[in-house]
Amino acid sequence: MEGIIALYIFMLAAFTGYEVISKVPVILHTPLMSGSNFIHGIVLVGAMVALGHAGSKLEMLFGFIAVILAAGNAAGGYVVTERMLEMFKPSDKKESK
Amino acid sequence: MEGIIALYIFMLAAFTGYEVISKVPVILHTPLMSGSNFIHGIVLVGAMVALGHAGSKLEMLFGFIAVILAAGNAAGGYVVTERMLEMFKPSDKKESK
Amino acid sequence: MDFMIKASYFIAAGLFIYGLKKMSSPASARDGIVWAGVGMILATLATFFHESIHGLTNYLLIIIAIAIGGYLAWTSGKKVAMTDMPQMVALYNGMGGGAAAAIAAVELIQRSGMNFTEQALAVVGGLIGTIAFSGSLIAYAKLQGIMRKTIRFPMQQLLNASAFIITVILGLVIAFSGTDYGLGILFIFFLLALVFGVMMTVPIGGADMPVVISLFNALTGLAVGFEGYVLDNPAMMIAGTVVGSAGFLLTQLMAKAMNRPISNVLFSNFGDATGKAQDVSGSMKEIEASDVSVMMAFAQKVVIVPGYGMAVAQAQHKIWELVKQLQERNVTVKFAIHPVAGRMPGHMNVLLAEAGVPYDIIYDLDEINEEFATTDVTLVIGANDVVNPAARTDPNSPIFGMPILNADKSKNIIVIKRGKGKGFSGIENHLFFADNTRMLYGDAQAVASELVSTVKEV
Amino acid sequence: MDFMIKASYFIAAGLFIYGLKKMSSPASARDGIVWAGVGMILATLATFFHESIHGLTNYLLIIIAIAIGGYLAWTSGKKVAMTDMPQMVALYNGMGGGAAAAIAAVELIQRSGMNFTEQALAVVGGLIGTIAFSGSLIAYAKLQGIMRKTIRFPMQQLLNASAFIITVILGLVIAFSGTDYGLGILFIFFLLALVFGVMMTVPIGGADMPVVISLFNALTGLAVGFEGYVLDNPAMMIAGTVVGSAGFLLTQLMAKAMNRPISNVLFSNFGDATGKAQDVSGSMKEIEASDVSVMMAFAQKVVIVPGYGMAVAQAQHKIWELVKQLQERNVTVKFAIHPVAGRMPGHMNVLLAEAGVPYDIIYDLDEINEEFATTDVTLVIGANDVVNPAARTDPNSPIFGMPILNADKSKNIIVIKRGKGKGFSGIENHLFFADNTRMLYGDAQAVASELVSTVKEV
Amino acid sequence: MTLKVGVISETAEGERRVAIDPLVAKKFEKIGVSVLLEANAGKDAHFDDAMYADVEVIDSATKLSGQVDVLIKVQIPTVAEVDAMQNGSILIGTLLAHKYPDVVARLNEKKITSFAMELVPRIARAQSMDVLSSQAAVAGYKAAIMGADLAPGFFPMLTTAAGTIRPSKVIVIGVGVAGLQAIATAKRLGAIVEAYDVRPETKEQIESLGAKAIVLEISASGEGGYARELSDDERKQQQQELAEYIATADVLITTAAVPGRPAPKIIPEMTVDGMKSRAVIIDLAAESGGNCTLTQPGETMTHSNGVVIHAPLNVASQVPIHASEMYAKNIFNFLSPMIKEGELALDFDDEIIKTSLLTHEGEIKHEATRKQLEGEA
Amino acid sequence: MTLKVGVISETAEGERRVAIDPLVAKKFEKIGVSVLLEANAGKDAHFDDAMYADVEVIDSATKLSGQVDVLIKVQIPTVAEVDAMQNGSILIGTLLAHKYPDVVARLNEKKITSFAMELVPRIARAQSMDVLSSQAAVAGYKAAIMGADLAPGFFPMLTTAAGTIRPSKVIVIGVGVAGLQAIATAKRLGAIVEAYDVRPETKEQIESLGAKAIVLEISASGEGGYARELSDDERKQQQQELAEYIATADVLITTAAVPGRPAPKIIPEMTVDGMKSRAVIIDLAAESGGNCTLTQPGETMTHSNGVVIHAPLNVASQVPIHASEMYAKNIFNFLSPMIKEGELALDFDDEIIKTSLLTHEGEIKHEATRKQLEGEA
Ligand SMILES: NC(=O)c1ccc[n+]([C@@H]2O[C@H](COP(=O)([O-])OP(=O)(O)OC[C@H]3O[C@@H](n4cnc5c(N)ncnc54)[C@H](OP(=O)(O)O)[C@@H]3O)[C@@H](O)[C@H]2O)c1
Ligand SMILES: NC(=O)c1ccc[n+]([C@@H]2O[C@H](COP(=O)([O-])OP(=O)(O)OC[C@H]3O[C@@H](n4cnc5c(N)ncnc54)[C@H](OP(=O)(O)O)[C@@H]3O)[C@@H](O)[C@H]2O)c1
Ligand SMILES: NC(=O)c1ccc[n+]([C@@H]2O[C@H](COP(=O)([O-])OP(=O)(O)OC[C@H]3O[C@@H](n4cnc5c(N)ncnc54)[C@H](O)[C@@H]3O)[C@@H](O)[C@H]2O)c1
Ligand SMILES: NC(=O)c1ccc[n+]([C@@H]2O[C@H](COP(=O)([O-])OP(=O)(O)OC[C@H]3O[C@@H](n4cnc5c(N)ncnc54)[C@H](O)[C@@H]3O)[C@@H](O)[C@H]2O)c1
Repeated sequence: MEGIIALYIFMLAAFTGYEVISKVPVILHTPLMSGSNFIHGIVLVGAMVALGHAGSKLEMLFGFIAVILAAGNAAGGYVVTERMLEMFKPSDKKESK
Repeated sequence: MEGIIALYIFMLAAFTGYEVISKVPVILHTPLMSGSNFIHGIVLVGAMVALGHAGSKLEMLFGFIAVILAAGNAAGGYVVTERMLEMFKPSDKKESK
Repeated sequence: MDFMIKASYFIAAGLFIYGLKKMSSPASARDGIVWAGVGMILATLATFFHESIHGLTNYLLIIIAIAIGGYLAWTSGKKVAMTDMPQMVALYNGMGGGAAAAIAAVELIQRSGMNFTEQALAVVGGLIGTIAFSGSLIAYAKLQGIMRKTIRFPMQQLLNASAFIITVILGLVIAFSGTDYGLGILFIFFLLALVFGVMMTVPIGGADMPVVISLFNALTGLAVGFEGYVLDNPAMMIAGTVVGSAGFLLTQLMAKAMNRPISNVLFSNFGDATGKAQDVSGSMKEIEASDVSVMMAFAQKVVIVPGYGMAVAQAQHKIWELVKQLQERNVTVKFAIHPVAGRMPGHMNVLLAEAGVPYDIIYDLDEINEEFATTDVTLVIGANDVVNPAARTDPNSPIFGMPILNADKSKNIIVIKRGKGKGFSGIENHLFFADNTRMLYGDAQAVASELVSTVKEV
Repeated sequence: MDFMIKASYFIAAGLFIYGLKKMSSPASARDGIVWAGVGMILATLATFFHESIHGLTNYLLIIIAIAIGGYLAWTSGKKVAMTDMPQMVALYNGMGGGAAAAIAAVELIQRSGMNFTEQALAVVGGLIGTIAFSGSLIAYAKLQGIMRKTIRFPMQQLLNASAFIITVILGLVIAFSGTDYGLGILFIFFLLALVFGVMMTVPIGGADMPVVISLFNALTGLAVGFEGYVLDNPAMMIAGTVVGSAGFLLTQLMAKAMNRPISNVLFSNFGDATGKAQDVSGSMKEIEASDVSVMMAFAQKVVIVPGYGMAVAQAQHKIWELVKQLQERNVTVKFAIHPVAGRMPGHMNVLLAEAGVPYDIIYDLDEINEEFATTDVTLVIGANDVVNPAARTDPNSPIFGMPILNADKSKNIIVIKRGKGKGFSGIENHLFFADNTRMLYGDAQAVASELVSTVKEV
Repeated sequence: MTLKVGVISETAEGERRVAIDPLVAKKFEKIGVSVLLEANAGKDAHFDDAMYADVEVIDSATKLSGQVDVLIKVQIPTVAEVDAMQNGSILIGTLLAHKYPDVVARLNEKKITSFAMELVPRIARAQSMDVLSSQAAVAGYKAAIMGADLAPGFFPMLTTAAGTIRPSKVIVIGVGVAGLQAIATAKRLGAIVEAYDVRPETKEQIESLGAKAIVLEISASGEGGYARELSDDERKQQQQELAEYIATADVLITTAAVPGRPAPKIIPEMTVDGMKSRAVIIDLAAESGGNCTLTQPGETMTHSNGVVIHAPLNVASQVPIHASEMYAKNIFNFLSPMIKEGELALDFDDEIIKTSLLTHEGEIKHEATRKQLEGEA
Repeated sequence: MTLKVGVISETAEGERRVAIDPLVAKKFEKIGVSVLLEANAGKDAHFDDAMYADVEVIDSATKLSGQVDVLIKVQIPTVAEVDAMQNGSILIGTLLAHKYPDVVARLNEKKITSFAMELVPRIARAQSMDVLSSQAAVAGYKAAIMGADLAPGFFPMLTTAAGTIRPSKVIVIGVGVAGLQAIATAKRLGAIVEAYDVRPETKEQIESLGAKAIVLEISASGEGGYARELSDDERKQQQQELAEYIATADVLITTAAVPGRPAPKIIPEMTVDGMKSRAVIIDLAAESGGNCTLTQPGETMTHSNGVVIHAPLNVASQVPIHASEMYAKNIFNFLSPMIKEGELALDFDDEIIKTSLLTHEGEIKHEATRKQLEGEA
């Protein structure tokens, strides 16, 4: 990919991340941290590719580690976030609008 | 540019535009419309390129028209927006915290 | 050089987003346009060094064109009256759409080796840009009073739809035929698009024009974004798309503020306010609490007119909280108590005292009636009869002759009530239909809480 | 196929953004994580068809690795106690950072024909990812209680800085040397990065860990984004960058909520809460309004003890507003009035009546003292002597023998006062030092407003 | 010659009000009317003669009455006072014609044009002339104050080192202008307030003051915002249902009235018997006979079980300053529209004038009064 | 044998309180003390004998006094009442010894152990026994109600069709317990309230009730929460500065007192002369001579310029129910710690007992009183 185009994407993505968070209430800080932790679990995709085209044993080793870690990131991130967000279940209590 | 990359850019930009506007108060509707009108004045850049690499007379004619119109868009859009926003001049009023 | 140009475009794109973001908050809006302006200048200057520009003639033409277009727009924009702003926006927006269309035309005429995606987007951008162009000009003409009539005839929508479909088919033909299309078909394509833009706009009434202009603005943005792809210019892509998406959202918000779906504005031919404004009955226009908050927060002077509804809702504490917040922002706030507001002498006094409102910001009718003319926002809370102008104007009204609070004289009037309930005397209130009145529906206490929390956020 | 994969990535990226957006509002947060999860699954499945994956072994390895990592993380995440969540986030985040670093390692070992930008970003991503990895693991160890000591020694910061600089220099060497670098230097580079991550984290105290974890989270995001570029994977680029930028903002917000600049958290070694809590004399522990709001909003029963400070601050209206909000959430709220609260008989009654508090939720000492034991949160507002346990326990105290409100018997006590001011009788109050007491400093009216607005957001 | 408006001292016993206060006097001067004032007419309302700027102060009421075009009074004049007036001049006041037929007869004889303020119709435009409302507001406020003063206990709740005092309960019967004001004032003082009226629309009004409405099964709304009279059976049912509530009251304020009729007897002796010994009844309806059967208008008596029944007359007069100010303002709002460029210009088709006109050019214009007088003759 | 506590009717003129209310009587029974009550002792406070459950009602005060261990009174007994008591028994009441030396002498002769409630020290633990505070709170409330009742105008602001009524201004001088309560009550009624006290810490207290503090240049805080007396010069300066504020008042409530001394004369005739004719002064300090030089304790008089000066005595007695309840509670809180398992167990080292003890075993324990009596002897 052309570097400048990547730059555009980085800029837009950064702006998007900033905007999405900027109005968040304090009680969501921790769940959001956890949620975004899950999202960078997409590194799994990269790890799969890296392991997938690994040639040498060393590469394979690192690739294997990468996938394990990445899978842990994704799976663990999801579970933990889901559990934290359980308390925001729409209950009988009135939602703040 | 690769089409899929363009799609990413379109998506991110669209999301950005949406986010930026989504919490805007009614009194800013018109100024914002005007401001975004100014921003698509960037078409001037394209018009310049189009006229710049125009070959035939017809192309030149359309290119010339394009630049005039685009320049009008940019210049007019700026002036009008600036004037509308004058009423939001920071006065002696306290800023919200 | 190429890198510098690209960097400039990159920075410009960033500045546009940044500027737009700033423009979306009242406190920073003015900075926003300036930053966006800086981006524009940077991008324009950089483009002079663009590799694909060649030939002195072309350079000269560019400079001349910029000078002409820029000068005319700048001067006209400078001297136009504030009340004529909307049509100027329409005009400049139309120019942008036209420019995008002209770029498409140049590229399509030149057949400059585009791949399919590029060619298709050139066509789509050209179509959209052209519609935005001619449509905006019509909108301009209508608002400017050049074109007074709202043309409507039977089967109009059918005709419009046919025109649109034919144009789209032509576009498809061009897009799919590689470089095999002739100039003729191109000409017809653009012509039809122009005509369609005119046709879809003429039946729409003046009051709906802002919504329509916003829509065209979004369309122009899209067109610019697409042409940006054709020219491989990410700054145009981003700026155009951002404006496009922001513009669509804005259109929706504006339509909502008028309490109508967009489709209704565009197709039903219902919203003909030119006709309507002359119609005495008028309509009640709703408003959101958050917008009222912004209005009040940036006002110099706010007058609050409480009535029986405030008492019924027991909203006095909330209202006083709201007032304290406004005062913190240096807004002058006064309470205007009508002699017979409520259901007993001094009803409002009792409630305001209960809430702790100090006496020195409470004014009675004689003291405050002169002041409405210099009031930015009058907030009417559950009052009805006591602000009913019929008492002054309509000799047949049962309340004729009763002195009323001249809320109608102030610049903006916000009325809080639950619905269409009448007051004690059971008559209609024309104040609610006035141009500068907005209705904020809901129980006074609930609405007041909402105002309290939204003012905090302004 | 290629198109399908790309399309899946595209959709996944969109879903991530959409999910994150939903997660930023309490009402929709739960949907958010689900949508993001859908994106993740889509992207993962699509990747199995990725062209660059070759060889059955590799496929098998991938599946095994996913199974191991996924299973362990999933089960551990499921069964961990709610109170241990923060360290789990640290752990998983460290894994993500490690994965990014490992990817970098693979690519750098493989020397897979990267151009300069790619190679540079691979190095940077590797560096950041490694730091996030080891740092997060230390954070995990600290919170989990595996590593109890906060290691500090003189010149520590200087040492850390040196380590960092050396690592960066090595990285530069690798990035600039094309394919000419040896495995050795790569090894040292990663090792140093690992060490630095540990070194920068060990001196930070447990109380500051959430901020640090958030920072590492942002770093992991960045690393993922950079490796995404290396692998030409826009979904990774976008997801990583979004998380990176959101994470930095979040870090800042969290530090601000603790009333400290980030630099202070990272470098000053100031925030050592472990050491503090063991101090026997007891200390006053501060708390944020927003946390008090959450406590109260999710409580069954809240008792409010107003005192002279509420009168001085004239906070009664705000307090009543707060109570109404809690009531709306089905929290039982009672006011406990001490016979001599304030400065005159019935002082509190007058104020509460003014605010409109109905009599039936106002209780006097005899009626309510039994109830404190079953109270989740007792909110003491500008009261001091009337909740001073010394009256029961310390025969030498001037207030010994005075009946007091047994606020100290309740599960949590929140005390609102401006500072360390004494009450009427001028004596210390041990209640303020109790384990289950938290101090919420500020003028009672200002604090009450803050509570009102933060309760709304819960 | 400018129009002359005159004000003389009120001679009725206990009457402390005056028909025009200094502010309104000035307003009259401003529209070109000269005001004549009997010396010390405003003294009881704390308006010294000196406070009336530009007013001609005249020693004797007789002298004054003989030279004014319009004589303004609070209460109906005596026959002697009427005698002192010019033939054909105008009289404005609260005339309560049915109570004083002889005065009306004399007014008629002297061809005096007399307006009874209590007859002003209750239309929106005339609200500012409505003396019934303005004086009732004063009375309602005062009733609550009297209740607090006579009660042997506190109104508000008070948590003190010497125990917690429970708030008093105040019950208001009859929620017209006076009743609402009494509710508001008692609430302010911290009492628990409940109120009852036969008209169902009062429920919302009671609640709009933060008090609790007592809802019985009986309704009796009549025309024009007034209540209609109840049938005997209905009244009995009302009494019984109410008695249960009233038994819990510490202070009972009754204001129920039906215009032109004796006040409904809502509180029979039995109900009083059921009340607490500490209870106090303020019967504002005393003027028209009282809502309580035990009420002795103008007296304060203690019932056998200790309940004090206070039945004050002319309560507004006990807050003479503001009662006078409001009365004067009512009069001004009534009279000033009839004055065009300093001259009287009566439009006898105007609803307000038509309805409030008692006698004019030797005719009794008010139906009920004419019938009453003719019946007599 | 169980301890017997007796309560007899108050005989002082106008006194409506009773020393024990039914609730406290029950509390006494609960801790094993039997209560004897003179028939109808609580009648004026609306406590019928029947309301006292399990209490022995006795017809004659003399008979009763002769058989109780502890006699409880509100005010000091007469010499005759003391005579009826058993030798060596206990008396509790507000004894104001310096005013009644003969009674004290007789108590001493009969070796009666007497406690003067007004001498209970103002320490935190004794707040619940503080009769000065509890009765002052009642008086402060009542003063504001009296002010509202006597004032010829409205307290609150009222915007009506008949004009806007401006709120009254109430000024409170002396911001102790009674003053604060008066401020709170007047504010509730909607008046604009300003207040003044020599002790500077009252400023914050005044503001904590939402009223405005008047700040002069003079300060006079003394020890133990009481005020010290001012020098002549200081007093003059105070008077002058205050007079300007007072001139704007519609109701003036004065409660300034210096314990054991005549009330400071803060309002000289000159100040009253400067007041509005409609103004009303409620001089709560009348008991100790009044804060106004014109005050005639127990009387209501009208000054030459129309200002009404109301100087009620024993105001708490006008709210007899709650004043009695609070007094009784105070007594209970005072007496019950001395009772261990139904027996009296006096700890004469206890600060409260020591300080409030007037006579004991034939000795006058209160310094000032002894000096006064010995000086006499
Ligand atoms: N002051 C007196 O002495 C007195 C005595 C008798 C009669 N009046 C008469 O009463 C009238 C007073 O005028 P006004 O303007 O105060 O009141 P109004 O004309 O009676 O109007 C009150 C308005 O409040 C709205 N409302 C009611 N409850 C509400 C709630 N909970 N939240 C929000 N809005 C609510 C109603 O509309 P929705 O139903 O749509 O919400 C209604 O239109 C005059 O006509 C006067 O003549 C006065
Ligand atoms: N009720 C009576 O009749 C009466 C009469 C006389 C004396 N007293 C005595 O008064 C005391 C009453 O006890 P209490 O607990 O009500 O009050 P307190 O013991 O006097 O304590 C009041 C507390 O409120 C805080 N405060 C003051 N202004 C504030 C503001 N604007 N915002 C937030 N906090 C504020 C002060 O701490 P900061 O300065 O740190 O903020 C202070 O510690 C008792 O000792 C009682 O004996 C009572
Ligand atoms: N249109 C106007 O502008 C205007 C002006 C003034 C008053 N009003 C309305 O007129 C109403 C009556 O005014 P008013 O105060 O002069 O009334 P009033 O003095 O004639 O009567 C007082 C109240 O007694 C009630 N009552 C009568 N019989 C009763 C019974 N048997 N039991 C219980 N209650 C009984 C009546 O319903 C009335 O509310 C007011 O509520 C007011 O809203 C309207
Ligand atoms: N420690 C306790 O628990 C406790 C108990 C009760 C009262 N107190 C305190 O004692 C104080 C006095 O109580 P009190 O009401 O019995 O006092 P009080 O009746 O003796 O005096 C009333 C007020 O008059 C003021 N005063 C005296 N001379 C004055 C002058 N020349 N000008 C203006 N004001 C003057 C005094 O400052 C006092 O506030 C109260 O403020 C209260 O806070 C404390």
